[in-house]
Amino acid sequence: MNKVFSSVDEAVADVFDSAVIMFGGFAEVGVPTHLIEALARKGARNITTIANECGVSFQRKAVHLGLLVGNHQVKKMYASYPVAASAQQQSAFEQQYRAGQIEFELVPQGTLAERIRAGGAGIPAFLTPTGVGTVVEKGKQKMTIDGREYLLEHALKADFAFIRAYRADHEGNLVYRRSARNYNPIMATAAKVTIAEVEEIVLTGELDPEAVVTPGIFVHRVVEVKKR
Amino acid sequence: MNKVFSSVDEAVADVFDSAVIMFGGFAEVGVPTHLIEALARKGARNITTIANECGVSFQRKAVHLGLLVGNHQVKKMYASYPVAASAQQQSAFEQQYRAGQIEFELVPQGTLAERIRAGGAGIPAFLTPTGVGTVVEKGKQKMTIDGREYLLEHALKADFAFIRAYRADHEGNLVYRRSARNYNPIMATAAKVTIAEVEEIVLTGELDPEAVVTPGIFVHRVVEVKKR
Amino acid sequence: MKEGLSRELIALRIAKELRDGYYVNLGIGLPTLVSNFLPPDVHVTLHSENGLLGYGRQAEIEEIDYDLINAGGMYVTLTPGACFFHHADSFAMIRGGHIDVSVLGGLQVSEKGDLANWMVPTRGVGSVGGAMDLVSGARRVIIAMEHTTKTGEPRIVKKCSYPLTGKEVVHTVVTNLAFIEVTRDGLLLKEVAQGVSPEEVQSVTEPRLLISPDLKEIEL
Amino acid sequence: MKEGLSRELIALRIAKELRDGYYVNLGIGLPTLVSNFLPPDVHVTLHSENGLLGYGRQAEIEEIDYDLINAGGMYVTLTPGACFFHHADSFAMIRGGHIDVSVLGGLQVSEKGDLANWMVPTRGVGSVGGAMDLVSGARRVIIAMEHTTKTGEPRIVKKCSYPLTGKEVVHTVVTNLAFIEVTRDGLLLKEVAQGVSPEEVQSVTEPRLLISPDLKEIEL
Repeated sequence: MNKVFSSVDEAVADVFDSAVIMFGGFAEVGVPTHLIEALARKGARNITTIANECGVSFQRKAVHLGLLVGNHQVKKMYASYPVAASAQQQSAFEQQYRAGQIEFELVPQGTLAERIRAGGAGIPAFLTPTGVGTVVEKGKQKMTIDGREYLLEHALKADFAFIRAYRADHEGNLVYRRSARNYNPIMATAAKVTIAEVEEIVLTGELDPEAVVTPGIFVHRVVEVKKR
Repeated sequence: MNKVFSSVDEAVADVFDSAVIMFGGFAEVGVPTHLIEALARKGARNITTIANECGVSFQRKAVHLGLLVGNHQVKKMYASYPVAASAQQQSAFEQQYRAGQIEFELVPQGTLAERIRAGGAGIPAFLTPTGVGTVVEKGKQKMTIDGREYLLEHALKADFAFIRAYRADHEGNLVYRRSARNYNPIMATAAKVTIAEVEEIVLTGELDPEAVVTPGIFVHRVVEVKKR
Repeated sequence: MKEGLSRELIALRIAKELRDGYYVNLGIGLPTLVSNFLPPDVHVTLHSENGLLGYGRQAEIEEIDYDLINAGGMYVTLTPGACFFHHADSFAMIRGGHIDVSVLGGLQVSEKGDLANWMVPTRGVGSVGGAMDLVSGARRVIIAMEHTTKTGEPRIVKKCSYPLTGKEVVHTVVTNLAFIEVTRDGLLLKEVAQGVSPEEVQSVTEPRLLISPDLKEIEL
Repeated sequence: MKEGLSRELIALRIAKELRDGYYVNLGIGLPTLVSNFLPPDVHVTLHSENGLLGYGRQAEIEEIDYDLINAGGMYVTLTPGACFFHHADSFAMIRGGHIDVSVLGGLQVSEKGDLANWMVPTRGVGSVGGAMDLVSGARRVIIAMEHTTKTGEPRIVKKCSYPLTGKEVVHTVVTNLAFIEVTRDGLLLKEVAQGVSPEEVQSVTEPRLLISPDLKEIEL
């Protein structure tokens, strides 16, 4: 049972057209940039993405998920933060969304995180107060408990999770650095195949058992990438 | 804002009659024994307990929750593992249960853990496949999603959580040892007042921020007890 | 119309609402400034949606750790006792009622306490981020905003025309002109900026304001 | 009735079902023995409900750590790569379908794959522990039990008379007499213990067994 892959290209080689993929990261931190670039090179199409954002552009150059959107590899996106606050510079996503070329579902950030956790935890749906009385409740079942209204939100699962961590051992146990943890540990639990790019692969036994954040049971492939 | 208490008796002094209390621990490990003994000394009555077990007896001597049951301080118990496998030596709980002196709700272990987590996470209810078609489904709403049946299970919350940890800092951040973690971190999140007995209180800043298991936001009182 | 308080002074007024031991989430923009004005004897712990409790001031260039940002994307420092957790645990804190105060910016607040703060309808797409979770989960929601739009339209309205962030979720609004509590009976004007009269506040506020019998000037 | 396999040999047969890389949960009693019989080239990681992945053999007296038990209450050792997590995360692994195989003891198994294993009705109270979660969450559920009760009554029945642990959850039953798969069409007898005929197995089994065309002796 070998989880260590020698390149990101090898690690994403079996990603298929129409796959549903989760991408860790929040803003610029904890994003699996090498895996995203590998997927851009590989070129699978009609991807559905589940991530906090929809990709950004810097000086008109798309990066991260923006790379996949710019390549027209993406069919649908789930996100809590699809566009930058300023409407000045439009991302590839915003352009395609306005042109009706890409589907989008807005998910409040906490609901997004909880739907992903639920997907990994075998909870098909849960109730949350978030979004009651807003556009988010559209089409969703409502239930009242102790006089308060809640939305029934459904689990999110994926074919692949692309995540980034700090260190992995050969069993796939992971630790993260600082706020680069964010969505990565929960996405690791919610995909059929979880692929982690990490800064360093260490020998099994070198990670402190008390401090492992993602148990190896959730991780199927690890690949070492150079520190950004 | 001082969270450090000088004695377990002081830490439980305001526990009131009819309080709902969560107790960490699994079998003999990670049990807040000093807090339980303090509550036995204090003597609040009509307590509802939420814990994995209902207390045990060794050589006819009740310990842990058994102490409170033996004192007739307990009105109702939630547990997944109420009695030992062998029916030979009856616990205080089993005697009182047979005599109709104590209420009991059987909760499957994973459902118990998830109901506690939900209580702490502001999720009033969730769906689970566990218990469908068994006595556990009695009185519960069922929902079918993608052709599979699920039970709607409701969050559990408490007035107090009595937990045990290894080390605390002055902010109430906690770390645990080995399998003594068990229910303690989730119970910490689900109570109005969380009281942690710990083996050592260290200065704030001494715990590794990457390895804190229970953030201090969930912990209201910490008290150092001697290592068992 | 009078200018009233600067952004810094709005932040200063809000800082006075924070008590020793509070866990607080500060939104992007003006709310972020609140942390600069805490009295020295008040120890407040800052929560950030991206899985961080106990962050401190913005990092100087030489202190920057590229893995350490707050939810506003700013490189920050840590305070002693800080810790990290994943996104689901972070929003469990929020949704579970563990955050004492959430300070957010606003586009509109209604007289019932509805909040709109995530999308200008003309754009057609907006980023809600964690705002909907914060308003439904935090124990107290304080909105920091300018009293009117740039063109002088009231932001405190009978009914929000912008898409809502939450319904009946706001407890307090602090603007450049006034400190207002949302009560069961309506909006209660409790404090006005120096040199601003209640009538002047009412003139740029759509719903009828209740005037507190203890109305006073905002103390800074 | 013939005795068939010992408890150890039942465990040995089950061990052959485990593949390299599997994550496995072993119940109390006979299932615990399975870990003693893994081939050396098969690396299996053991999960314990109380928040532990990667435990090893039982601890010798001098190795005991009083904070380190498995869900059966045994003091255990750790293997390299072990880690700890809390109870909700532990059952997220189970319920979320991350455990490849759960091996549990049984009191009764029905022809539809219903399992009863947590309560003898005469006692009136029983400890379900994590069994209901394991049977509804693990990818494959293998039941290890004696083929009959001490008084010779079948444990493999048309309909369980004991309170259920789960409905239609069992994939495989391994007893002292037989290896049986629960299929859509009914119970499929695939292997029999040495010296035991299919007719003998049927005679102590309440529902009608389908006999595999590839029926063979249990290899040990």
